[in-house]
Amino acid sequence: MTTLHIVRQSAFNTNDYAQCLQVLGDNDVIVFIDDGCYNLHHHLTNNLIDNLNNNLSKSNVSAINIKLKVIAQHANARAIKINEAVVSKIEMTDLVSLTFENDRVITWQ
Amino acid sequence: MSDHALKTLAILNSKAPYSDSAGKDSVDIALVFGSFEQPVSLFFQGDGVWQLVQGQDGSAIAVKDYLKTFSAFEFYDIEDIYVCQNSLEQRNLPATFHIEAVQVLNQRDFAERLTSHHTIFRF
Amino acid sequence: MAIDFKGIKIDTDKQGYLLDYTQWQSDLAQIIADQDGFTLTTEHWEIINFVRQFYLTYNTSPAIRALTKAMKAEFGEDKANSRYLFRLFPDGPAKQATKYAGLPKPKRCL
Amino acid sequence: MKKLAVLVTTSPYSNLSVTALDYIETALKSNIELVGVFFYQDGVMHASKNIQIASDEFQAIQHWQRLHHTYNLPLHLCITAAEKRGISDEHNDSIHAIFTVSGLGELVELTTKADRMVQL
Repeated sequence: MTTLHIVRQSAFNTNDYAQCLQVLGDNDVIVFIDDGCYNLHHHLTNNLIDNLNNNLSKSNVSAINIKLKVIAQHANARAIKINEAVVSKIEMTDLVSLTFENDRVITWQ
Repeated sequence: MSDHALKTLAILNSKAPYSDSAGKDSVDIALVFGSFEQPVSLFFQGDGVWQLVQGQDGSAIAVKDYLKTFSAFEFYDIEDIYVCQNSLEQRNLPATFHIEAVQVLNQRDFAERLTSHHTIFRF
Repeated sequence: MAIDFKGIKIDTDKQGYLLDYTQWQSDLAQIIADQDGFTLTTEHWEIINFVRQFYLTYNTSPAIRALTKAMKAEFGEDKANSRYLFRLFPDGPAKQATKYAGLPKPKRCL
Repeated sequence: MKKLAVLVTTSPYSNLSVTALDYIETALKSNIELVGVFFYQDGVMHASKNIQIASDEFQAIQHWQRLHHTYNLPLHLCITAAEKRGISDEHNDSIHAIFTVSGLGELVELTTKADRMVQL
């Protein structure tokens, strides 16, 4: 059972993303859309990626194997560079598919 | 009847009670789902935990005190109410609330309980 | 719209609901009901008082199911059911009992 | 066929509604059944006839109309949230005809009908 987390706000502005990170479960998917794209520059994302790479449960992330995705169009429009080694680019059709591939959706907005 | 199989709803409350109507809008949804005999659980995280603090009085600032409505949840069969322990600690708040039956959950349990629901709204 | 009550003007909306629930007194209930050509009996009064007390306690008027659930302890199964309530208040207990109890008009979306 | 419902809580003058529309249209084109869209909080502003957005900016209403007519997409409005914001179906009807005046009971209905209910 997995959850799709749609993150719509910049963590530089609100706590939504930080709260999202608190409820992650194994194999959950995070998709950055709208201003959520700015989180690719946020230390919370760097921490998350470090933890996932090291498979550690330090900091506030205990889940493993989280998939990070971003709507390419939304990131491109904001001149956000995507490091495809850690974050995959998707299209809106993928977001629709992910809605049904996961068991539930939480929108963080 | 698979169309109308019971789908559990979780409402995740993330805002403090008085500056906007999010908390009230959320309660309205909870009461309607309760009236339609749909299972609904309430979660409080981040600034949402302020909605549970004892001794508040919205009328002092001319806000309709919808927090009083929380005491009526039992009549709407809303019995599963959870608050995030981390969020309480960050705000230096005790685990005492203006309604009974609030369960304080640590991060992992809060996450697991929240994501055991079919539909999740966040206000 | 307004009701003239003992020389005091009590504002209502166009359907006759009081605009300020704190202006209500028990003598007003029948006057509001008169506008609907409705006579209040002891049975009506039980519900009107109960609904008003519910509102004063919880800051919301109860939906029908919550009302019957809340009534169970005080009135027992015979009265705490929607059939009984609709027989007393044919326009719907939520709409009608709240009106005579001086409470705000229930939200349209509920 | 997979069933989707969407709860829109963001206003037409927020650029976020572009995303909501894009998501919904993409789902419709992916042969997913949209059981309905429910407008709540500032989302109800989408239904207002009195909103005028400069012609060189995104016209959310035109897209809702297109989706409604092309796909028969049900658009439900929480009337209490609407009236609170000056939008009413009574005297001086200010609600676009594509919207159905509804209550929160409809949100319960959509939630129970859909495989996924997504807030956008």
